Amino acid sequence: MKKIIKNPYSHFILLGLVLLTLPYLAEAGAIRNSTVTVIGTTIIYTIAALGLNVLLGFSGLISLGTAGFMGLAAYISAYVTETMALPFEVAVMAAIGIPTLLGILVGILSLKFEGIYLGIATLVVAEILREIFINVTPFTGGATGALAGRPVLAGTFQLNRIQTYYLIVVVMVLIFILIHNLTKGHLGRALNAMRGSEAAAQAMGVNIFKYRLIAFGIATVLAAVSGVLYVHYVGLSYPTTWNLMLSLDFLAIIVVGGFRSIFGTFIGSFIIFAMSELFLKPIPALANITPLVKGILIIIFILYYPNGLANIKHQVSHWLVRRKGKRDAFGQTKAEKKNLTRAEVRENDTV
Amino acid sequence: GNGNDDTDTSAGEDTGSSDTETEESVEPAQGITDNSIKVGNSAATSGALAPVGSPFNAGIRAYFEMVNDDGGVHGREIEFVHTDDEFDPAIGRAALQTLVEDEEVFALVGHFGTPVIAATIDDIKDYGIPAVYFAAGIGQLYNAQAEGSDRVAMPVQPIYTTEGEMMLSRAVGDFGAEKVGVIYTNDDAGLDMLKGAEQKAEDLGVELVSEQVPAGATDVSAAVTSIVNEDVDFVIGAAIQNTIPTIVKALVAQGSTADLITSYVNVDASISQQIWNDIDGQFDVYGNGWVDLESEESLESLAMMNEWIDDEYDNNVYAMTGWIAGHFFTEGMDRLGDETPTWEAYLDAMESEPINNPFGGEIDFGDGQRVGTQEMNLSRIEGSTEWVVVEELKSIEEILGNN
Amino acid sequence: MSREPILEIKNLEVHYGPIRALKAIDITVYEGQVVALLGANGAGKTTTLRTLSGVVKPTNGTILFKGERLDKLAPEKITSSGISQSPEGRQIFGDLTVEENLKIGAYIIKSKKTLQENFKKVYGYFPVLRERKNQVASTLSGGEQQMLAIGRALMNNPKVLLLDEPSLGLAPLLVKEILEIVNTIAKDGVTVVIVEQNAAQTLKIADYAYVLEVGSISKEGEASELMNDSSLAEAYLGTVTN
Amino acid sequence: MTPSKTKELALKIEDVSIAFGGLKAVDNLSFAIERHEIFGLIGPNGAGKTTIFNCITQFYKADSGSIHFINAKGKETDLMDLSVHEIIDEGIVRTFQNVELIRELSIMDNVLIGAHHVMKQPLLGQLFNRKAIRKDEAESREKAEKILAFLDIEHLKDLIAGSQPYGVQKKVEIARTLMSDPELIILDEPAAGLNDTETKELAMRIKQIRETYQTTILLVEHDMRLVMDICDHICAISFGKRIAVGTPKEIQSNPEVQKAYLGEEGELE
Amino acid sequence: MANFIGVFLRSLEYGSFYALSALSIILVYKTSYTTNFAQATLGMFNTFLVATLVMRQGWSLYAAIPIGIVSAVILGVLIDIVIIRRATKAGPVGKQIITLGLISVFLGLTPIIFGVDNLSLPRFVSSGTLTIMGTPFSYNALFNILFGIFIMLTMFATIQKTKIGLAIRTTASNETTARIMGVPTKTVTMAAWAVAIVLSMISGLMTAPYSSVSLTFMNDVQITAFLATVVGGFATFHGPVIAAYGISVLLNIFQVYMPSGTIWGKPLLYAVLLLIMYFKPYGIFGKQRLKKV
Ligand SMILES: Nc1ncnc2c1ncn2[C@@H]1O[C@H](COP(=O)(O)OP(=O)(O)OP(=O)(O)O)[C@@H](O)[C@H]1O
Ligand SMILES: Nc1ncnc2c1ncn2[C@@H]1O[C@H](COP(=O)(O)OP(=O)(O)OP(=O)(O)O)[C@@H](O)[C@H]1O
Ligand SMILES: [Mg+2]
Ligand SMILES: [Mg+2]
Repeated sequence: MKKIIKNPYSHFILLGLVLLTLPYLAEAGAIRNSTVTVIGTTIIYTIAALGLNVLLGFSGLISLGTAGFMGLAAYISAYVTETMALPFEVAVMAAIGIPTLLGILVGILSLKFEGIYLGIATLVVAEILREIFINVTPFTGGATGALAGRPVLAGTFQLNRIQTYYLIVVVMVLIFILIHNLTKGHLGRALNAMRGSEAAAQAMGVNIFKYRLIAFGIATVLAAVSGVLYVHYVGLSYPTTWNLMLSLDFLAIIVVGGFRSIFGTFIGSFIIFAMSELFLKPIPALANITPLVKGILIIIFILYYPNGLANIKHQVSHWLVRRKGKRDAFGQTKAEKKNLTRAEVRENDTV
Repeated sequence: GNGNDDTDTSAGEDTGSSDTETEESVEPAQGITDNSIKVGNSAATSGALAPVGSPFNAGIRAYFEMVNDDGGVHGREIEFVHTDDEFDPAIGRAALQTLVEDEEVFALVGHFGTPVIAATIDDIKDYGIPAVYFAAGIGQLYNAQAEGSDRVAMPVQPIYTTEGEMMLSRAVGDFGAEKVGVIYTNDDAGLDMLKGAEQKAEDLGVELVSEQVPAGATDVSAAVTSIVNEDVDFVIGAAIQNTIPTIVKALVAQGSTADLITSYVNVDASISQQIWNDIDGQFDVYGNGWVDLESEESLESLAMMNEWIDDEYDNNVYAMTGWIAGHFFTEGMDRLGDETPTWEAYLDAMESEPINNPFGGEIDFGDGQRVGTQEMNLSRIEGSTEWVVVEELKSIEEILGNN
Repeated sequence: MSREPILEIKNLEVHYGPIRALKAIDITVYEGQVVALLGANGAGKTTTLRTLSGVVKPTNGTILFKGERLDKLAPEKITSSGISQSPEGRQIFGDLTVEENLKIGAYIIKSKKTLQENFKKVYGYFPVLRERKNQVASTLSGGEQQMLAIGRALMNNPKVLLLDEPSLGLAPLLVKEILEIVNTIAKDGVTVVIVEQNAAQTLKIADYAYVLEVGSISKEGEASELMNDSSLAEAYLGTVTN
Repeated sequence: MTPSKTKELALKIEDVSIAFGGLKAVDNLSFAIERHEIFGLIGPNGAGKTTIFNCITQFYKADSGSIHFINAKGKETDLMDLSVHEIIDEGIVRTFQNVELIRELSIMDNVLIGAHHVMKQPLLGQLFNRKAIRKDEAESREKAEKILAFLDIEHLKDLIAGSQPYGVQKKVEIARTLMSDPELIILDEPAAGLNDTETKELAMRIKQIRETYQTTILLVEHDMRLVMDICDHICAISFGKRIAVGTPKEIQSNPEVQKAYLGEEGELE
Repeated sequence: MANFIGVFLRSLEYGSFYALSALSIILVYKTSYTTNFAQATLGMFNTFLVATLVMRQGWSLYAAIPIGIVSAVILGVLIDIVIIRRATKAGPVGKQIITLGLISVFLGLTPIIFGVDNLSLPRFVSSGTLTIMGTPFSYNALFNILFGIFIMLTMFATIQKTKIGLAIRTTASNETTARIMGVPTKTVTMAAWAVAIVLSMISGLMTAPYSSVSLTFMNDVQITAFLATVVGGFATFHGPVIAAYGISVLLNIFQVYMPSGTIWGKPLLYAVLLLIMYFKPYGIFGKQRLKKV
């Protein structure tokens, strides 16, 4: 039993199961039907943000182009399924493959850039993509955007809204598990080393070039998966969606949620994309000032949880241990020590 | 729309749409009780589009307040629910679901904004819920003969392509232009108007040059330079909201003298105020209109609206469009009389005869026509807050007939 | 040597979060003295200096500088009042040149003339810095960076100079030189508080010394006395035999 | 503890030069290190010691000269053909003058990075967390714990590296080098910031490392007690040039070294 | 030729807007070590204030501008004291997201305070056109170019001639140590925010008469300003300014003289900038930061 509780996979699966129950709760009238849709979109954004978290949180490389890559995948998938009328599976491959190649190309460029220079370089790439989205009308539908239907699996199973939602949850859990595997071991350490000290990383045999490419690769694959799910869930890829503000929202997710934390990414995504819809807008007094409230909350979260909301769990355990924990020679408990050092050491991040 | 065959059975079941499908049903559709009708919309009431979305919604609300004050429609008060969709298709799609499935509104009134409309139009058709008035003019809404579930969408505003055709027809029919320059924004409004203008130019065999500017751009001087260099007789400003003042001001600065026509969306004091001093008689600025502010009827409607709406939105065109949306919806309900208000019955009522626009003109949804406004008038800026109508409502054929 | 206390630390307590780095220590420094702070790794020496320069705020206790409360002042105010620090880990401005680093050390100096004199003085102590005045500081060798850090602290004519391990990474000859410089400065009336690992050499130039042990003062006394304290030598100073 | 009589060479530095702008940081420097010896490099500040380390580990590309490494199997490699991250594959690993740790990670995680090049894990295997990968990880952890215990810092392994005292951080760097099964360890001022007691302990550890891990050690240090105590051979340089090579005794009594570096009295006895 | 002169002069005018915004970004970057994404929004907010006074209260532009400056300064001081100063643990990316939060706050606040309608603003020089080699060019445009350059030169002189420049650089480089050196870093940071917001507002006041005062009217300017800071390099103050003018000229040349220029001119410009950035990754005027281990 204890083993199951400790196993991180079981946490992800548990989260997935909880999310899978939402449509039933909606049917039972316990939550709104639209809550399911909002959470579905939130999960989609979580996936792209998780890619950025691997890139920025682990590798220390910033990207302001996430939205561009996500959009590219959305357009490709819409084009392949709707205009070319090819199977969903083909669309998925094309929509992940092409942006990822482009992402790796940007990774090659990234060797030259650092910090904000890299941020703006990726922004420029995304802006070029956005001009393409608007102006290459035959491919993108131009200013009115590209429409897409819900996924048809294996050419026969047309998913409906709820089934598409299930698909999204399942994809999320799988991605969580895979990213957990990748980042908790060898690769994660190499990326961490690269961020912490490029010199030390190289001296320990980390090929910076290779790992930067891998980081960009992972980030774009996830942005692309997110884009594919988006276009088939929301039904439309609209060119102005894929702008700088969305890329900044992804950054906000991982800052608010917590660098290098998978659950943090989910929490952050919830704060940035679902909080307004589910909690603020339904309150009449706040309905008209949601942007203001959201902005203030973001600032407050960062001021009080500079390492992300994912760290609340440390704080809670800190608090619990403090009440009954043993104190060492310095009059501090083990948990306190851990938290404290975490808080004291400043993030060595870029930009 | 490519997603037409995307059927959403699971969603459809609990919405009450089935009521309308069983023939002899006497049950009213969702959102209707003996003394109330619930309708709603989602619109951008925050962010960059708020200057349009907020007054628009205020207009709808004001109209319903007026109706309710008068005892409602056949004893039923209209309840209007709204949620802010931030002009975001993802939020808009969830918002639609809130309205239809959770709030269980009877109809959508004043669906707002291209991305949201594009992302939800198929859902709306799948639900089978009537949607009266779309605050956008995308081509997807245009349907000369709607059948089946396509009937639910009832556009009132002009479709942008139609307007583009109209603008070019004006240039040729009213101003005798032989070479027309189009400065268009790279959003749906600009591109669709360009498309309309191009089609019409080809029909009429006049020369057309076009230059693009980003929507909301600050520097449009390059596009303007190119148009000025082409020595055109007439300029079409195919841009809405923020971008049109920028374009006009750049034309003035670069010494252009050709007259300009722009979209009905811009025919508002807030726009004339921004450019009147700059134009300074260098050329005339015209605008299409589908409401006629000078008729007795319009002035009465306007006075009525100003009475019911927040002072902040007095005389606001976007508020007027909201008012119109409210009117069109109510008209359909009114026509139902004592009949059980089902969706089917409502659609039939809307189609039964043309509906008058409180600000002039009328729309005919008969025979499945879903083409929006087809007649427009022409006004000119003659003061910082003054648009003066110089030509009455006319169809394209009538304008070109003048020629 | 005058018997006026220039710095009085009373009952000073410092926490890093729940970690108690200093536990109610008392230190008195008289004008013109060289006072050494000794102790093992993590004893709290750096913390003491950081509290003196205002970078760390004490949770309890007071610091008086010439009778005035210092512990509530911002670091830049403390520096302006005449206390200068060469911090642990050098903390040079890596993307600035050597000359700019020194100039910023003299930030509070208003007079152009004094500035020139100080440049001359520092370049006199460390000629290599003059040769490298346009080199970007991060590319200096470790020892050169250390010289820069010390030089920078000397640039604003301090009344009290706080040195945190000034000999770290310096070649033996230079270690001696640094200690001599400290001696010279002290003779000119500057009060010096010095933290050093190399206890034996430091005690040679110090007047008075404190030994810190996990945040408390375990011993204090005249430097000459401490040097001959064998228990101390074994416990903290390594086997220093001369 | 004396170097093996056969005098097998481990590292050959021949005529290496590097300049920064007009400054010749290393000037035609040559020296050679025998396998299994502790070799000290000393010299005044700015003499070029760190620079030559950077040249060996390819952080800098020397302008001229050659740097060859002969591994335990006798294979000779021209290090100048390699890039920085390939150096460790030859068995050469270093520490840094200014500690280079990942400050916000635990000591354990920092040490595990040292195993990067010995863990040849394919990406797909990691993705699916294959059994082999898990075994590999567990072994590395065990190894790291042993090394940390050897350096007396095992009890700190879960603490965050960045807030540890300098001395501990230096030990973590050494622990990290040991994870990679090195043949040659390059230490840049390992005793900086340590007090006399700690320095003595470090001296003992370095000797133990050579025995336990069968490595060659090259170090730069200004603490003469340490250098004279543990080095088999010492090379003294000044202004990038070699001024003397020899045993500690020879170096200590070399007048040129005394003048440039130690000071006339040769302060230790 | 006349045509080209016109294109060139107009580019210079817009260049001034971009350059002022770029300076604003650089000032904050150099003191708070963060990219201020709220630069445009804060400029917009204060421009709204001035426009409201002028359009709604009937003030003269010249009476309203000082109020705008006071408001910008107060805003800068407040943002620094209430937020930035407390965000010591947030790290650069965290601070960036704080500026994202500021965007949200001010986008929400502006309609509440100033109403939802877009406003317009008169020019500094209300009328008069001068003809330079056959191209019409307004006095206002000339004023914008000259005034922009004047402000920038004044700033450069202050930064160069006084210790302020060094104080700014050390604050960014290592705040704690800068304070030990006696640099009042808090004042430096606060002043930088205040001046930065004033600069944004001036950029806004110059831009607005050519477009309208809307929630997003400065977004375009901000993106170009970001490009300018990166192409010019964050290391210097003059680099981004020169880059801002350069980008403006290049963009207009592409748009006017290239076929389909108004459609593909901008993407082409972006591609060219990417290329420049690739070969000068620290900006045209920036030097590669050396790393020594
Ligand atoms: N920023 C910090 N966060 C948390 N704990 C700290 C911090 N700085 C110092 N400490 C702790 O405070 C105690 C005293 O540290 P201090 O740096 O003052 O010691 P020191 O005597 O200067 O040691 P050293 O000889 O290593 O320089 C140590 O336990 C150290 O781990
Ligand atoms: N990247 C660089 N650019 C310019 N000069 C450099 C660079 N790297 C090193 N130098 C210079 O080369 C010389 C040698 O530096 P190095 O770091 O090798 O000295 P070192 O012998 O290690 O000295 P220390 O004992 O002080 O650490 C120094 O004068 C240094 O300033
Ligand atoms: Mg210390
Ligand atoms: Mg060195």
